[in-house]
Amino acid sequence: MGLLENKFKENLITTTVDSLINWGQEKAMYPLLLGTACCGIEMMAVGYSRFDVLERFGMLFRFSPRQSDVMIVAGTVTKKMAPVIKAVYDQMSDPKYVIAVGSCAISGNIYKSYSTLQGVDRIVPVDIYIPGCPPIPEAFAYGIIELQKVIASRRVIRKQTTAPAPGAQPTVNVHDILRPGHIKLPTAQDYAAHLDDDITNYEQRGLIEPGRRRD
Amino acid sequence: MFSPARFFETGAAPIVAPEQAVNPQTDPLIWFLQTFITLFVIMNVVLVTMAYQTWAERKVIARMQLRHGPNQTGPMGLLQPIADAVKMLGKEFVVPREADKPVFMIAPIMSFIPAVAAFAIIPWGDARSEGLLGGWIRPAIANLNIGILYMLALSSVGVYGIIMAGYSSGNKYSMLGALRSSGQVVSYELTLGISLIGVLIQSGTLNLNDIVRQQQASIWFIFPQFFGFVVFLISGIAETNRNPFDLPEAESELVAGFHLEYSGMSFGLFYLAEYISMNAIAALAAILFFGGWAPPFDIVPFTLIPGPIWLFLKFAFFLFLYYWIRSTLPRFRYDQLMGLAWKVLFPIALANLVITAVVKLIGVHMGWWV
Amino acid sequence: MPIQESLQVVVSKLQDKFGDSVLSVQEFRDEVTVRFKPQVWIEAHRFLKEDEDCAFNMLIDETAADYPLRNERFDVITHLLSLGKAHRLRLKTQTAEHIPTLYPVWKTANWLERETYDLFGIIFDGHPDLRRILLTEDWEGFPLRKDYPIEGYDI
Amino acid sequence: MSETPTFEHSETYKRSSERRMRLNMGPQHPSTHGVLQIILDLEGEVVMRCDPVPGYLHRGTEKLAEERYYNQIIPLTDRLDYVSAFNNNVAYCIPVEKLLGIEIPERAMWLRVILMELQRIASHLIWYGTSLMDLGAITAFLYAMREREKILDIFEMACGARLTYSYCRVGGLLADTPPGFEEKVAEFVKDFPKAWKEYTDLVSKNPIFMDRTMGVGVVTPEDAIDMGLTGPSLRGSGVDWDIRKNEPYYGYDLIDFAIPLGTKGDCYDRYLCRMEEMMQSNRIVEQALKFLKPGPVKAPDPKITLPPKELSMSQAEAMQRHFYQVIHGFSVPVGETYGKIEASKGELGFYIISDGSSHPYRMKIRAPSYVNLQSLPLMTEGRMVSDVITCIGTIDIVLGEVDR
Repeated sequence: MGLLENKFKENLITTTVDSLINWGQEKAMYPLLLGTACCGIEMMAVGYSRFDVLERFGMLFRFSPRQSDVMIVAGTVTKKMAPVIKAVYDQMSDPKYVIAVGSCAISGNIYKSYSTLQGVDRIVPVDIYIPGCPPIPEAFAYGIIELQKVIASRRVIRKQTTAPAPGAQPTVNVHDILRPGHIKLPTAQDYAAHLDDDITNYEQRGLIEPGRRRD
Repeated sequence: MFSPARFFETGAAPIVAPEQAVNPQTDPLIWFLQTFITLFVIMNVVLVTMAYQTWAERKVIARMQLRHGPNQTGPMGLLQPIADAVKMLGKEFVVPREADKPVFMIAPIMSFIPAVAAFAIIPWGDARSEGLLGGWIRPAIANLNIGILYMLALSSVGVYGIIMAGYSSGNKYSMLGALRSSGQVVSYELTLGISLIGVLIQSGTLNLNDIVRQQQASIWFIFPQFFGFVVFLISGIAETNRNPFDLPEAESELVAGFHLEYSGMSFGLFYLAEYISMNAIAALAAILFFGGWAPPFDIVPFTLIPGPIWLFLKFAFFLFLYYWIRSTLPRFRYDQLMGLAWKVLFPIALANLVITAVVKLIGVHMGWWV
Repeated sequence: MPIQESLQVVVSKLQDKFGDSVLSVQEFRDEVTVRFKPQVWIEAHRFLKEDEDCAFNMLIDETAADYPLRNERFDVITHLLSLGKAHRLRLKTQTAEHIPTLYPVWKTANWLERETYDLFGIIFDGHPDLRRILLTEDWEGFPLRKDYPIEGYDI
Repeated sequence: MSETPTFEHSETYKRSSERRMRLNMGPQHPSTHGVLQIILDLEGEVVMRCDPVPGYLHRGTEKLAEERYYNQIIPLTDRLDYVSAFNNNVAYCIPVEKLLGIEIPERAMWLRVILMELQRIASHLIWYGTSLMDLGAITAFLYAMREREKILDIFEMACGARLTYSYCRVGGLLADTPPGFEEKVAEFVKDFPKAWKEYTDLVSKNPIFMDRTMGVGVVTPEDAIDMGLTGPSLRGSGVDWDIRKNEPYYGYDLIDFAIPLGTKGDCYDRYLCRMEEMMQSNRIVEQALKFLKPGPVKAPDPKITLPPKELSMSQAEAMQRHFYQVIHGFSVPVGETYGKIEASKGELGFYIISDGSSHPYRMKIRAPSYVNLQSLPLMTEGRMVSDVITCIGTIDIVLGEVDR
């Protein structure tokens, strides 16, 4: 989709194509449940037969971050868990959304302690906040419908009018807020450092002419 | 008097090359066009039904679990497979950094093509008769003499896609999934093959169409070959990594098994490949043991329904069986899985083979074999 | 109400075996707390486990409490339970930082002591692998000490 | 005590140590019941060394408890074992009430017994559903949740919440149950056996399930006691210890119920113990309903429990007492005590040291899941990867309680 995105002006064809892509994205969201605490149990309640929210909206639980496009953070995020959530978020493939379920994920709730992260939106951009401790399954259904509205209004191939705002931008980089000694995860710089390893050895093997512009 | 010569002279009609479905006089161009159109129609039917199988499975399993399946997209959730496809096409295709890129790209294709190719030889109607529209849509794409051999060969090629996926995505979980699936498919292919030989001995031919016609003449092979059928079904389920045997992509242990690193349409290919190979086994079971396109009794109400509908009904029943098993049975452990294959299924298949052979020999000798 | 007579037997056996190293025996709400000197910590536990009158065969809990004003800062507290006689005992001792581990006597103490080290900083000598269990491997500071702020040092 | 020859000393372990693959069954994994990381050293499919790493949900409950009044700690205790929240509330209230030396009224005691046993059934139903989903049988989970929804309705009727109730207060309950509560509980008790029979038919005699769980994760009685296992895991190995029977509290001695005991101590026995415990809890609730008589729900002591609403709205000093308790909380005499109950996972105990003020000086939570999880390496070393999942399922751990 990279080639088509953000290229075309608004006209009849591009808007319908956009609505088709959004319709597909909206009606078949595969959630990835990060059920850390009590909200995780309540999110299971959302899945089964009494409230039956997930399956009816076409959502199928996938446990691998690559195949899922909605990350549901349900429960308290501790500082030991923060790098893991950031890593899972980075592994998800592109049109991805985050739902923060429960006040622990939104703001750290009653746990204002040394080891709790005061809200998951400090490390990942969150689209939908579902308050409650734990939120009742109907609240979760409302959150899903809200997310579908967000997706429906997405401009995929049409030119982006304003800066893309997928919910609140993370105010702080995850690596600054944590204790210095926490488990070090590769940052963007580390990726960039290795980015052109392949290109360099292609050059050595003479497959591509040296000095090609590296984006 | 018993003489070795009689060994090879079976009472069955002399085996001749199956008459070509279409009279050979038509010039090759029209013949090619007819084959192309048949291929186009049947492949479309196959792919669309596979897509709608994901919908059917989610609905049936949901019903078994006291809830409704997807019903928000389209009237009864009917547009759900289309929504899945559109979403998967829109997803970013992520290639992990330490993945082996070429192998990583080819793996889903390697597992999708054999699954689809298996439908080339399924005879939807009597391969000899004129198909629909006066021959333009023939009942079977290819009426191979070695139908079953082709099927077995394809089902063993499918496992290469899984192993390549597991190896190339550079992830410990998918590696474990790939190792498990290679061990599983190899052992269950053996029992699959041997359980089919019983049918071959009884029908005397490898051509699927002739097998169905023999069943139409005599009784369905499910009754004489009951044990062969049981072994075939179990190893068929194991062959396609379906539920009690779904160790390669066991959600609870290996997160998502071999297709862990695949996103977007490549995961879609794996997802469809699993369903299509499941259908191939179901269609094969319907043809070999339940008389493919032949109606159960030749009396009027049954013969009104055309051949393909019968075949579709039969293997829809097998699909329902798959879903039923998937929602109820827990999963095997790896060593139990191998134990079942080698200690239980293999002896039964061998015994069934030997008994059928002996009965056939005595039958041929006594002359009451038709 | 008087404590169970089986507990009185245990207390009397402890007093005559360890004599002066039993600092105090306290009864409160029909529970018995015996305070020991740190030197006899392991022998007391081993005696309570092997002696047939006491027959304490399960370590229920091992934790600590921080009294910053005392020079021997920490109180190490263990609760024992006897399945046969259905009675419980609490043992206490004081330590500044080092105390011998109870792992050879009870296997349960492995994680309980790791957690106490993780949250208090008490070093259990002879513990098989004394590393942090609840916090990240290299977290500075020991949270459950009284001088550690509740919100920790950063956001 | 001589070091028993564990698996590490065996010959195969030494020879194969270099060909080992370290698999990280990470904190985000479908079947670790929350956020538990298990580092496995695999040799092919066989687990050579299994090292569970808890702590991904450590929220510092004990530190937070030291700065709160006694009645403000109750919401913290809900979120420990968030699958059986009411048991935590009661387990916390017992030592505080023992410290204060007050007796809770008759009706409050029996309501606590009934709701605790219903909570045990709900917690076992979640265990039944999730451990079977880990083994691959998806449908069992949905049927178990159907019964659990009925229990959640009963709790919602009593205290308005589905999962985290905070329904207890020190000295009794928050408020009396609405009318029609007993009928709803009686109706649940009447048709639970039929559903229970449905669960056992679906799974107990299932050959694949029996293969997967029989002889897996065997714990001998001596090992179980030595590792400090409590609850159904201990009784699965045949050790006859249940606090409700051996150290009865809250009128459990007036009720007759049986304690299921396992024989071989493998996963299948633990499964049978828990299933049988559900039926026994059902019997307890049935008999406890007969003891339930109308009456006050809070202890009469004015310093501890809030005055009834209509009184504090009308009388001056009742309102003044209400404000005083809400702002300053009540003070607890100096001392230390350890209160425990038989929670669904094992012995859940609260050890509270009080220094006379209205904040506890130190509160230690003796979590059964934390100690039971210690025995996971004992069960899984030398077995296969899929057995790790089975053993986690049958120990029945909840991460909120493990990490506190």
